[in-house]
Amino acid sequence: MSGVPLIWYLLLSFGLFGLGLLGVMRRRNPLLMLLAVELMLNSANIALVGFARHWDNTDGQIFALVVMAVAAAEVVIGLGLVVAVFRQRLALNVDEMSSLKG
Amino acid sequence: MEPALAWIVLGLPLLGAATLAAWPTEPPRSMTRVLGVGPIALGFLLSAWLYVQMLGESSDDRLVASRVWEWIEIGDLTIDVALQIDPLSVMMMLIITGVGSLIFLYSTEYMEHDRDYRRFFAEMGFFVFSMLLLVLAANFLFLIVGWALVGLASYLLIGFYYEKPPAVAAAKKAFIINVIGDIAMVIGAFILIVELGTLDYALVFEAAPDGLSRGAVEAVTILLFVGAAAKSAQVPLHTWLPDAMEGPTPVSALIHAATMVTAGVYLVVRTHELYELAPFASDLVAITGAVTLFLAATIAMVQVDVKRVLAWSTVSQIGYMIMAAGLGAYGAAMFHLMTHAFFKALLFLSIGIVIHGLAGEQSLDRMGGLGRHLKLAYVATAIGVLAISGVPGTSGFFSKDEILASAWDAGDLGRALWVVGALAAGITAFYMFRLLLRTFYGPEPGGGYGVHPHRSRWPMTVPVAVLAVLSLFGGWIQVPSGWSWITDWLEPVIGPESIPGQQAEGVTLVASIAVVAIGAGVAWWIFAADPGRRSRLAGRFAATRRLLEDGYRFDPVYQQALVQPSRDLGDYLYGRFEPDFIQGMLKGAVSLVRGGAIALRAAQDGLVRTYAFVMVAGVVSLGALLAWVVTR
Amino acid sequence: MPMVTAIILLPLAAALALAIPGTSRPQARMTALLAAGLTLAMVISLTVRLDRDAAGLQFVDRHSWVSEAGLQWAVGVDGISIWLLLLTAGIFMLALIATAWRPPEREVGFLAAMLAGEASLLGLFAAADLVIFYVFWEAMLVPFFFLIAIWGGEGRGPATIKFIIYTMVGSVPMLVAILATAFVAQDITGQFTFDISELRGVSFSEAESTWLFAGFVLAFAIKLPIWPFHGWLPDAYRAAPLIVTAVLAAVMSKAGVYGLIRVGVPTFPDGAANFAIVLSVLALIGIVYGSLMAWRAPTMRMLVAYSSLAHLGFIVLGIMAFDIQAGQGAVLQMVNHGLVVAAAFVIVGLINRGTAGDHIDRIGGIASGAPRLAAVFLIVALAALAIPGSNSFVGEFFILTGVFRHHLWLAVLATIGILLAAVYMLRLYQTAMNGPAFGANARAIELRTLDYVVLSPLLAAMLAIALWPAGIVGSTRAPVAKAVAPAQVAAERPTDQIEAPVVPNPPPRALPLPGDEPEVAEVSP
Amino acid sequence: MAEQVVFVIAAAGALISGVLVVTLENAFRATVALIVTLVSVAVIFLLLAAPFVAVIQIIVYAGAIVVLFLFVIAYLGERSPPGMEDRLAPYQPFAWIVVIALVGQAGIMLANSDLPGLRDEPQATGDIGSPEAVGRAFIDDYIVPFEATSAILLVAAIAAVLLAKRAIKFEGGR
Repeated sequence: MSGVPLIWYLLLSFGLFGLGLLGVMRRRNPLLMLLAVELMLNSANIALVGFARHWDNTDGQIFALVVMAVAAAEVVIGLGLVVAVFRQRLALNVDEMSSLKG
Repeated sequence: MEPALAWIVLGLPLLGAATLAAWPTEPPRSMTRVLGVGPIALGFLLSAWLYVQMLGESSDDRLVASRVWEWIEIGDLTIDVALQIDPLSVMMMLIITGVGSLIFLYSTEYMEHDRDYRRFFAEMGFFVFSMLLLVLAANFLFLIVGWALVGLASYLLIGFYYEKPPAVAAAKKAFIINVIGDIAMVIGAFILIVELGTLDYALVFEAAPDGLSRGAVEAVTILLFVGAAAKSAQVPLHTWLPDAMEGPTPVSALIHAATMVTAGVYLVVRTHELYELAPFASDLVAITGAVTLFLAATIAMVQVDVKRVLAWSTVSQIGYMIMAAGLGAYGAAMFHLMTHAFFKALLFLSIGIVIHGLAGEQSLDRMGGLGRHLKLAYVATAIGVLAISGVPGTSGFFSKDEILASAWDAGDLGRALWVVGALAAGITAFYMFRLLLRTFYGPEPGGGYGVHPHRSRWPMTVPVAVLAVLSLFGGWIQVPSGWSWITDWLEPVIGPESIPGQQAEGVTLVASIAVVAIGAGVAWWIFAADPGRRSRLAGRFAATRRLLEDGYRFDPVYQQALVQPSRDLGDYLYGRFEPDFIQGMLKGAVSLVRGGAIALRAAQDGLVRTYAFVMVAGVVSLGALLAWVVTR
Repeated sequence: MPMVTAIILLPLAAALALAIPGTSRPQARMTALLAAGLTLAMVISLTVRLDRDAAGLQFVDRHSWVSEAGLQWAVGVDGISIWLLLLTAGIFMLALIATAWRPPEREVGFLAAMLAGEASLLGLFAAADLVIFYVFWEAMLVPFFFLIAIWGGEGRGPATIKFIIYTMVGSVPMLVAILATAFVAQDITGQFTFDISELRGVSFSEAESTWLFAGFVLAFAIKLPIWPFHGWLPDAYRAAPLIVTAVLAAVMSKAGVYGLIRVGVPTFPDGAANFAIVLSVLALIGIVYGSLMAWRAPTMRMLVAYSSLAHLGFIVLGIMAFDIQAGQGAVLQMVNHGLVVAAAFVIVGLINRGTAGDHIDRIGGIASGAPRLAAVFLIVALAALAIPGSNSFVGEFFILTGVFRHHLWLAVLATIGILLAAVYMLRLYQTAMNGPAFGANARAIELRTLDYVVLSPLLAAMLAIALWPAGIVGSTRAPVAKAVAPAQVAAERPTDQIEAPVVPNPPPRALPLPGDEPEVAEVSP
Repeated sequence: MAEQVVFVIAAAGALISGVLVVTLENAFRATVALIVTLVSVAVIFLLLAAPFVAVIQIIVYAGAIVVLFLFVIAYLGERSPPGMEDRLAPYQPFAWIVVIALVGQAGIMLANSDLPGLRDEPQATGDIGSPEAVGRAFIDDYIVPFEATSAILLVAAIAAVLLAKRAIKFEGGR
């Protein structure tokens, strides 16, 4: 039985992360930006779990689980905001949400 | 000898003035009179008593410094509140309180019609206090204090009619020029403190010969003389005195003729120990005096305002005293100071009777033939004119001749100044007789007098009479080749003084009688012999006349060269520099920050995606930087 | 009883008490007057009990707070600061009386802010520790911010902002300098402290001394202000309520000069010596500039404000001369200027009572309708122009004596300021008081009972100083000598002018004591 | 060998569906693509000896979170992105550049890394992924983060309620 070296998992993780990043930067719909963020979180989880196996240790998995919980919280809040914005009859476009403009 | 007497004399006028000033309402006039004249008259009596006491002392015991409390001790300098009681200060006390009492008495009547009766006597009392402080001070600091306070009193009294803008302007001018003098004296005091560490007369005079370098002593004496020139209206700081005639006539008599303006002479005599160490400064003093006496005499020839004629003649006469002091003839200077106090006070008071009688008229053009109406004023003025012109036998004759004789004996410079002085004596006779003739002789002005010139009551006539007697005979206390009581009396202060030689006395006697006769004769020829001649001559010297009437145009030059540029600078600073530079500096800083903020605001476009991009770009850059640093 | 602490905390406590909502106006008035009066009484009792010959701080209250960080509560007074405390307590007392008599709107808050201002100024003048000094330095801004921003006149908003931010710009470098001083001193002496008396004498290198002094001096220069850092002054003085302007000019302007003589010059002698000429020249420019500005200023307030700039220039000149006479004169002049400028602003306020505006040229001839005011005004004007015989003359005379000793031309040029002072004060007095009467209701201006209550203590103090300046000057000799001695050494002055011993810390070369010889004798080869 | 095959398939699935998540214009389809990614990642977790995490990944992520997304999408309706021109469209290449640069940097770092065992066959591991192991780790070592996470979830729940409530109020309800 031949396993897959850690480096491949890490490369996969980087690839997914890059995709997520690109998504955040390209998307104007906040919903889709959140999806891209999920992508990045998953990529981080891959790296965490990968290192957990590498060091024969549960810690990384614990981190991954915490990340998932936080991701759940984040999605709840994010979607709540999206709904709230929608109810204000605003366009779902992050470019419109620029009251912080200096 | 009782030093407390001097303190009482000093304190009395202040007490009187303070009581008058603090009285809650305008006090009854009788009370004002008592509180005004009383302290000065009492002061005169006490001064006389002090004088008598001092006569009983040996000449070594006549120098007393009376200290009351330590005023300040700062660093290693100690200054006391102390009085210097010696023959010089006693002589000044006698002149101030003596002439002062007479003028105060005169004022009770002269100012009768004035609203601010109380204020007049309060301010006059304050003046007498300040003047006494000036002459009694035992150190330079209190000399300067007295010096400035008499200037203040002079300011208040010149501006007595404060509703009149010319009076206000004249007061301001007098004050500012006197401040220039004060500043010079203060700087002189700095040199003394720095070099000698003391301001006490006694200690300074003791230490000066060894402690002061030649340059320092010349500087100190010149600076002190600047103060003296400002106070005594010597060229080029003389321009305030003619304007000062805006004050009431008794003020002109007391402050701007008899006492305050002669303080410069007192100062030079008081500090003669320093001047003797400073030949250059002494020469400067003498030359300044001579220049002043000549210029002022020429200006006085053409003035139309009676009081201005007298003012210029005062400047001129003080020029004589200053010249004498500069030449080292301190006794002669003090002698002339005294006789001048008599006859100039007399002239002002008798002319004051004329002005009072004409309800304030001061122009010679509106006078003439008054001899018929105001006999006493006429006689008194005539005596004053004789005295100031130096007609033999009068007081001015003795004192002025002594100055000229001393000048004759004082080397080449003295001879040159003698010529100037003698010439000016002739001019003096001319303009004083002009004043006399145009006021009391000749036809009355066209239209006659609106108000009938009224006689005066005893408070005005008695002082005039007393002063007339003093002007006539006051000179006999010091007679050439006879006796010299003034110089002898002052000897403890000024040291033994050489008496002018026979030749000097003789030459001066002849010359002065000649120039006085010529001057008086010319005046008679122009103003009395033929009434039309005056106007014919006036046309011929129009340009000269105008120059003289303008007093050689010192005022416009000062205005153009000093006052206006400073004012323009001030306006520029206030109007341009402050808003543009000082506030502009602030505005610049603010707009720098604001501009930076505006520039940076472009980065805050509010687009989340831009922020994300910038963040990632930052991470990339940092990663690159780290990689570069690690691999380097 | 810790008197100095009590003096600082009493007005503060009163201010806090007034801040309780629901305080009624009479209560507030009573509290404020009582607190200020008690404070004044305590300061007077300290003044009486002060040892006039001692150089160091007396009545010191010292309590360690966070000893690891060198923080402590340390206050005390000496022959210099006692007079500033007295001035502060006295001026604030008069200001509160005037406030209580003619109350502004929202009077309770005004009184509270005034008391807080008094507490912070008292604290500043009594501080014996750099941190305490800095805290009060900044705390001072808070009440004055409210006093100008809430009770001010036209243009108060921008004026307040300018005042506060400008002052902060100066004080932030000071905070840095305070911290740097403590750390650098720790490197030298091995002891971490902010105590002013312990930092005095630390042997900073010349570069350190210069930079640290520069950090402090900017704050002082802005607070004073020294030309050209006076940009905030005209606006603040114009916008503040008159009582506040009087307090600003009379008391707060002393904070900067006090900082110079308490902290700047004694602690950083080398730096002070390097900056002496620069600061003196700036002060000189300030004298002439302020005088010219005062001469041409259109309003009475501006005239007095700019004259203040000129007078403060003299004080700076006196301190930076590093001369005992000049220093003593400068301390005396701090008090004099406080008295005179307060009285001048009171008089401006009285005149404003009967005039439409503040313009000098639009009024005249008040003297005929208000002779008593004219008399008092004349006295104040004369004191302001330092006529010989007045209290200000004593101060300026000895300041310039000391300056003359070292920088002849500075002193001679500074006398231009004396001349111009006569010019502008006479302009103010004569245009307002003399000439034909117009533009003013003289009856409304004439002095009333309250005006006497406020003015007569000021005039009495001026007279007392004029007659017996030794009363103040006598106690300043030892502290001033101690304060300027290090700078005198740094400026290489002749030793006969230096009165106080200068003890460098650490000593230049510590000699081994007997018994301290190395235990192992060197083995000779 | 089988493991490698599974890895390649799962990795390819994750990457391809990831690309779809990022590129699909339709939000519904993008979310479905995300499900594929999540399942692929769960497979990866299985390969990494983390069965418990993989299960949670399916249940929480694919089950709860994605369903939440779908609810919201259904609720908001099929809305095409705003018709207005994307202002930042011209700058898209810069986004690509930085992302490529970042991933490139990471790759270079990996290539230069000398972490022991990075490129080797993975070692056999003990029991690190079972529910028991994970539970022990949570209870023994990570009790504080565990509780903190629960607090975060609680806060998030409250926040969601508040957000929703305000939205209801806005519509005129209670």
